[in-house]
Amino acid sequence: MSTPDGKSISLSGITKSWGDPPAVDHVDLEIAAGQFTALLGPSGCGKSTTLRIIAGLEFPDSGTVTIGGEDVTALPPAKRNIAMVFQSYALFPHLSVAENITFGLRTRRVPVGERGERLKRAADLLELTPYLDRKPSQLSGGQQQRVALGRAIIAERPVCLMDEPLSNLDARLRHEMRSEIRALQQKLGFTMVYVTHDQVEAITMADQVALMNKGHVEQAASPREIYDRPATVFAARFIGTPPMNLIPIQAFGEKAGTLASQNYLIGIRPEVMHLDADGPLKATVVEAEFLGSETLVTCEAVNSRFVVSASGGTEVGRGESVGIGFKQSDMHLFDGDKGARCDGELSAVAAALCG
Amino acid sequence: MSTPDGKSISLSGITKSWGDPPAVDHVDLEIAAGQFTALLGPSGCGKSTTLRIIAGLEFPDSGTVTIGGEDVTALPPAKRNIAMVFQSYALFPHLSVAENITFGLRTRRVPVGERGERLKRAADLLELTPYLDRKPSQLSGGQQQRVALGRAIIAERPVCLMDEPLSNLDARLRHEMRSEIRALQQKLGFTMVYVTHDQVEAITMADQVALMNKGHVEQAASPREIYDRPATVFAARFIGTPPMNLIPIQAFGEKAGTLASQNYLIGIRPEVMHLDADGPLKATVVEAEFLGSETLVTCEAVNSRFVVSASGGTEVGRGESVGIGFKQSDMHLFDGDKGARCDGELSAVAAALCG
Amino acid sequence: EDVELQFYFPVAVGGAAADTIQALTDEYVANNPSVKIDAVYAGSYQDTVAKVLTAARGGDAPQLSVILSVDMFTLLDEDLILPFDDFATTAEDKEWLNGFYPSFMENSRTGGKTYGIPFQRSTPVLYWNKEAFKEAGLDPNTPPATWEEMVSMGKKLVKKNASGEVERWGVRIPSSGFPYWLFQGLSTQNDVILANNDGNKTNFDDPKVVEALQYLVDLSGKYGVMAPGIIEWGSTPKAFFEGQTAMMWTTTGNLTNVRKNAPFDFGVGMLPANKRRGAPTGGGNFYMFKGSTDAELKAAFDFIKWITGPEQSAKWTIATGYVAPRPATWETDAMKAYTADFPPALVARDQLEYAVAELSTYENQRITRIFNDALEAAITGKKTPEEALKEAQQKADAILKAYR
Amino acid sequence: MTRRIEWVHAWLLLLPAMVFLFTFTHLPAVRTIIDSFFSTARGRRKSVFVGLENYQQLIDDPTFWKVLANNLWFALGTIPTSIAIALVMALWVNEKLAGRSFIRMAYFTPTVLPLIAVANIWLFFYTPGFGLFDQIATGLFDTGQHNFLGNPDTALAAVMVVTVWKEAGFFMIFYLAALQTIPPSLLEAARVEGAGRWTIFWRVVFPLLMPTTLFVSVNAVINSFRLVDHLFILTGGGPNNASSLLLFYIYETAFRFWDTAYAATLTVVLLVMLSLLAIGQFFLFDRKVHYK
Amino acid sequence: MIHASAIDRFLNTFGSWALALLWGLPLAFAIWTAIHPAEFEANFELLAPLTTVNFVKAWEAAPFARYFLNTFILVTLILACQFFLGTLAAFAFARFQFPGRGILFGLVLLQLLVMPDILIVENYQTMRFFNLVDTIPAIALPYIASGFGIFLLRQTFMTVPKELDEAARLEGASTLGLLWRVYVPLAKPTYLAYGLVSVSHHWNNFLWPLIITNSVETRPVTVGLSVFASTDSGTEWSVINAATLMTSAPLLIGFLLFQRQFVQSFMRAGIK
Ligand SMILES: Nc1ncnc2c1ncn2[C@@H]1O[C@H](COP(=O)(O)OP(=O)(O)OP(=O)(O)O)[C@@H](O)[C@H]1O
Ligand SMILES: Nc1ncnc2c1ncn2[C@@H]1O[C@H](COP(=O)(O)OP(=O)(O)OP(=O)(O)O)[C@@H](O)[C@H]1O
Ligand SMILES: [Mg+2]
Ligand SMILES: [Mg+2]
Repeated sequence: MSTPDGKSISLSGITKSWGDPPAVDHVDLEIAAGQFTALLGPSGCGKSTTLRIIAGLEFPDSGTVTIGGEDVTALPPAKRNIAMVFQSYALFPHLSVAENITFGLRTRRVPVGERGERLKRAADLLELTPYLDRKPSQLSGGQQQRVALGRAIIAERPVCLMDEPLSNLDARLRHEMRSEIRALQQKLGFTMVYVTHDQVEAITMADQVALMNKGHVEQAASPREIYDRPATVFAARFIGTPPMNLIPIQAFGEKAGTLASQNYLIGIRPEVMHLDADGPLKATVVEAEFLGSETLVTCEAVNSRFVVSASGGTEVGRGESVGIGFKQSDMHLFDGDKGARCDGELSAVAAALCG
Repeated sequence: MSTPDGKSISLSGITKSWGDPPAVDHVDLEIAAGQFTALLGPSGCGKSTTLRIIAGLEFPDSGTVTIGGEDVTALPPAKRNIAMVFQSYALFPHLSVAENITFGLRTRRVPVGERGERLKRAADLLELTPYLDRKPSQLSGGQQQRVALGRAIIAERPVCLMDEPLSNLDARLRHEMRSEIRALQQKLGFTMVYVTHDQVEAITMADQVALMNKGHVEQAASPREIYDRPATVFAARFIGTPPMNLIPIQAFGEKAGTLASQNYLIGIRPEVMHLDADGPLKATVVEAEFLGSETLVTCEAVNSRFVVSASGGTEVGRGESVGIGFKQSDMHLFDGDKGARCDGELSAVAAALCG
Repeated sequence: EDVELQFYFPVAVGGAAADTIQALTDEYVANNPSVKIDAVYAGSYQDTVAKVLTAARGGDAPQLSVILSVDMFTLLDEDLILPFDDFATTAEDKEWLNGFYPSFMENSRTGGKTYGIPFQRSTPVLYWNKEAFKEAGLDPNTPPATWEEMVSMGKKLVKKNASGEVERWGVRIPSSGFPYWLFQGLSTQNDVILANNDGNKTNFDDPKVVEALQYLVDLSGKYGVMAPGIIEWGSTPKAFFEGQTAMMWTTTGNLTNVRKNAPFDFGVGMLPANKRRGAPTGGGNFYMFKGSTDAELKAAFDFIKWITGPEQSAKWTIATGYVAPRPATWETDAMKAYTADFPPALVARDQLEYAVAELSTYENQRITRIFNDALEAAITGKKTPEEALKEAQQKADAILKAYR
Repeated sequence: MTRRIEWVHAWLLLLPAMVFLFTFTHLPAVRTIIDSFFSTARGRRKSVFVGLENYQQLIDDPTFWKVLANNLWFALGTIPTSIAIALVMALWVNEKLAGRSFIRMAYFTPTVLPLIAVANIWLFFYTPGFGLFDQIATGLFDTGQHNFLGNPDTALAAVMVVTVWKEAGFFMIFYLAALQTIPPSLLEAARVEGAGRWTIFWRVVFPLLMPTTLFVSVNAVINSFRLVDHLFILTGGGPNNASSLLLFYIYETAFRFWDTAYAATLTVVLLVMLSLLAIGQFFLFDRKVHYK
Repeated sequence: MIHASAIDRFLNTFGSWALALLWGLPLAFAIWTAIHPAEFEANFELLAPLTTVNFVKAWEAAPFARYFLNTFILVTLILACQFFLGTLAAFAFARFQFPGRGILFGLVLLQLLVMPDILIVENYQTMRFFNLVDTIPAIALPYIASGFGIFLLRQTFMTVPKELDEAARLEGASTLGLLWRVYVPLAKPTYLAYGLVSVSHHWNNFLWPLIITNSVETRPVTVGLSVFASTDSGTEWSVINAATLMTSAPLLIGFLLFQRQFVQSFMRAGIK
């Protein structure tokens, strides 16, 4: 499959509201050509709206959208040369699967022969070959979503937008599709903007994750960066399964010393904590949840709860007292009032607690 | 909230087909009263259909359904005293959120006062309080699904059926809802049948997981059992993220010896494998994927690929040769032809390979 | 020089009429190659007027058309039609013009000019069921000759079942749609005319009219020989065939129908007399329209003259049952053979002697509507005959004032 | 989305239809309104401006008031009945009942048969004595003859029966189409919630059919002023105008009395009334019944 | 649709049949009289002799073969134009925002109210002006822009999910492409329903065709039918019903054949 190279996308000062609060609120975002960007965030945070503004399906109240350096803020969707997969599939109920997938090719008068070939490849890839003659209503939810995916993939546009395309697929297929989409995107080189509320998807697939919350972008960075150095309390809480524990400094008891007067939150990921009777943190086991490869132990210390990810075979009883250890370098520090990361004071705090 | 106790459900010999192959094929399933059973399986395997047969929305071609010991095969849904959450939400577009949630209470003439109280509790639980007066079309996808959930929860029936109720929620909310649904179910004691294609959901929530494939039940057992002793190759491949590696015995090279003439598959979970130059398995690194808390290393040995879950910080280069180690007790053995587990020969094979 | 004529005609007695007109037209055209006639079937009488007037207002009137004789004043009022006298220049033409039954001409002349040529004309007659007469002990060959006889014979003819419900009525005088027409039979018999010759004055509240209406009302009320309420015109023949009534008043146009469908022996007679014999005429005349060239009009005149000629008009009468409008027609061999075979056909002709013009005035449809409403109100007992007619006369006066 | 290019597209799309609408509906209608302020042109008397004289005549015309009242009764009697029957029909036909095709066919025939012919058939049904209704009534109860059409007290009702019969099948089609678009999962959800047929109908199906009900009722209102063909055959408006309706009266005035000016005046009244009713109905409810 | 118990089911079946029989009565009567001699118009004897004379008589009364052809051309022409004009206009009203939208839509609705019969004289003049009197297009023209059709299609178009529209736009569909490839197929049930209504209405329309046409080559079947409908000599039910059956047979048969597709098209168009 040949394709034009991806194009860069840039949003600046995008605001859109239907009421109060705005659905999208002064969003600035730079997406490099050929880059895979995931819009990640909780339900209702404005991901779909942002995507639709890029597509031209909504017009922003203010701000500009440029694609490939060209200001497209006022262009209709058809002129923006993008492909899109909708959250609700948006399959044409009167067309067969094959016709749905090749819809765009037909509108652009791609010759029948080429259409057939591209259809075959897309259908094979998506395991849809046996269903090509069916109508969407005769497919299961997952199959429907794959058809929608097919329609976007086959278009080979420089920009592809996807709105939670995998949310109805089962784990195996989702895992496969994740790699396939990613591989396709890299091979064809188009720019991808991908909406998801699944952080695993975002982290595994994206070059850049734009984490959204209440209409604005909390942090836009590479997955590793966002995982290693969450910029805000919200980012820390949102990324990771289970997410990073944010433990008020007071939970460390005496160790906190004078720091206890500050509203500091200590961030430590569950997977870097271990049960260690000598650890700096003393707590009581509240619950242990077996997950197969690991066991999540929920602990409580001075009214704050946190989770420790222990190995699958660990057996701890409810109410047991445990000590928890972690490396000083795995600590993060946040200002509980501002919600922002404060790296400056980190070493001092770390020293006080673990020292 | 008060509730009648849960009722047991039993399916025997249930078959339903719209064409070939049947959507549901001779399914037998026992669900104890008050138990949480997850129907898990890939897209199109017949989960929704099975659930709809329990609900009475489809009638099986053959077989019987009993609820609480009573044969309900021919009863209409209303007489089965069940609650249900639909995959497509099935919200009434002309009713407000509040009216949608209390729909069932009104049909059963629950007094206004009680209705209001129960609504309030359900809405608080589902974070829907600000939206009670909106119409479903004014909600985001996730909000809509929560309304559907509310409608089922408020009903307090002895049996509750849910068809992928969380698939459109973001990770945080999904995680919370998972615990909440589970807690509610345990508190109220109703019997839950829960369709999902997300194995994490199934494993963390369910007392019993019924793993389905192509219309039949592959294995119905507790999550631990299904994780620890997958009964079939399908179950082994389906459960676990990433799933269990199934490595043909030939990949072990000379170690396989005469066993190499048999079509044995050695099952080992990625998380119990570790990079170990002395390990019994020699392989080449194909790819390494950073996932935050872990790094998935894909390796290849004699044309078969498998994944090793290494710790987050591991750095290996593509093409590097590695040895892989694992404990003998973590091995599973399957007959590649029949697809079934063969514990009988396990010790002999294990001895040969690791010995 | 070739001329092309448009000729609209209505059909009120079923499909055969249209074929006959077409056949006659074709015959004429065959004999006069310079004339082309486009004979256009134009629906019912009502539809035909509508079509002519619409076309005329659109500037597209036909050259000739058959339209109800009573619409003459309306057409005059619209200034659409031409007097035939201007074309009847030769002596032969004049003789032709004077060769129609005078009672038919009453509706065709006004102000000393002839605007309509009788063609598709009819008159009501009395049909009776001879078997029913026999059953009631009456002479099957003698119909009632007077109003009194109609009542007394009618009483004998009424048949009731065990529970006292009427199974057969004595007589049936339809009153739906255009009740004035058959009522005009009664009023004429009571020796009164309903409107003057100039079409601008009516006599609705004349005591003799009231008396006639009272008689009609009494037929179902006091005497109980006729079904109460409005009696449908369309289902009257059927009711007669079904033995629901022993006598019926209806048009001669029904002769063929009754002859074919009555499952019993029947008789046809003149309407009964009171102060005198009497019946209205009815049906359609030929009209010629303004806005055509002289050549066209000349050809149209010639065609009308031809088609009302004895041979042609005999064919027409035999095919449809309409009353041939000229004595000469009755003298043709074809007619003689026909009447010899079916003597009842002569009744209508004989009755013409007593016939009068059908009610016709300026704004004719509106005036008859007013009169119909009054009749219906009286028949259904909503008003007394006197009240109803007085009111009708007032309304009619209000409209006709403008034409005096 | 209110951009210039959109306007142009929209207007281009509308242009062909609008040209024909204007040529054959609006311009003639405007001329009709103008005519209502002039006297009728007769061949010998030219049409002259008479101001509101025609309207004065209308107010003084007892027949007008009579037919107007008749028409209101007619509307009241036929609109709810035909809509209710249509809905019931659609619900029945939408279910898998035995002989569904036949039933659907039977309900729909009135829409297909020409009204003049049908009116003649009903004329037979209503005929006293040997008409079908009297035959049945006599056969079953031994009652006497009923002159439904010839009696001023029953004529209008008899005409209404024919109208309902004619209309219901027509409206059924629209309800049927709407019923088919209701997502089955909504009905399933309601069933699971324990709602019976009655509740499902009133709380789910009926509200979801509201847009169709609006559409159908607008049409029913219009038709109640428009369906008069059968009057020509059944009663001719009689006896004594007992069953005459406004449009029938207009028709008579225009095409029997040829009083075009007065007919135009009556038409204007009819149009104003219908506009108020139908367009009002539409704009009032359109917003409320669309949820999407 | 709604699950029914056995009794419920029985009552419904019974009710629907009763109503169907009642509704089918006039047609049944028409068939009865048409195939029996006239004396059985009011006598429903089981063993009454059958006859075809009524049909023969009806058929011979007018050049029906030609009239059928005219009617067929007429309804096809009207329907095609109505679909075309109605679709374009309805689409504009359903999915575009533009100044004058409310007023124009009001004007369209107005056409629902204006009785074309009342405008006959004016329209005749227009036809004469265009020199179209006595042509089939003249019968069709006043009806081809149908307020009813535009209104109906607009309602349907408004129910098309917005995402489908958006998906097609993104795929590069032009305005007309979008209309033709997405909206029209999705509105198929409406087209069918409307088509049926329009065809049966114009098949049976009488007065305007009578007035605007003069020749056999242009007149529709209803004009032939009217020969029997209005008679001085009483209603002949047997012949008029034979003629009615003859003229409406294509419609009745069409509906019988179509109704399966009718229902199927609903199914196909319905989004599950
Ligand atoms: N057309 C609309 N009219 C009014 N409000 C809207 C509309 N579309 C979205 N909203 C509101 O805007 C906010 C953001 O919606 P959006 O669909 O972008 O969320 P999202 O991040 O995609 O959520 P989800 O993960 O649930 O799909 C929500 O509160 C939603 O209710
Ligand atoms: N009404 C129907 N008519 C025809 N086939 C159907 C129907 N419903 C389901 N099927 C078929 O039956 C099979 C099982 O469908 P089902 O909806 O139960 O799958 P599922 O396990 O719920 O899948 P998913 O996770 O994608 O929702 C599928 O192949 C589907 O295409
Ligand atoms: Mg979204
Ligand atoms: Mg499913």
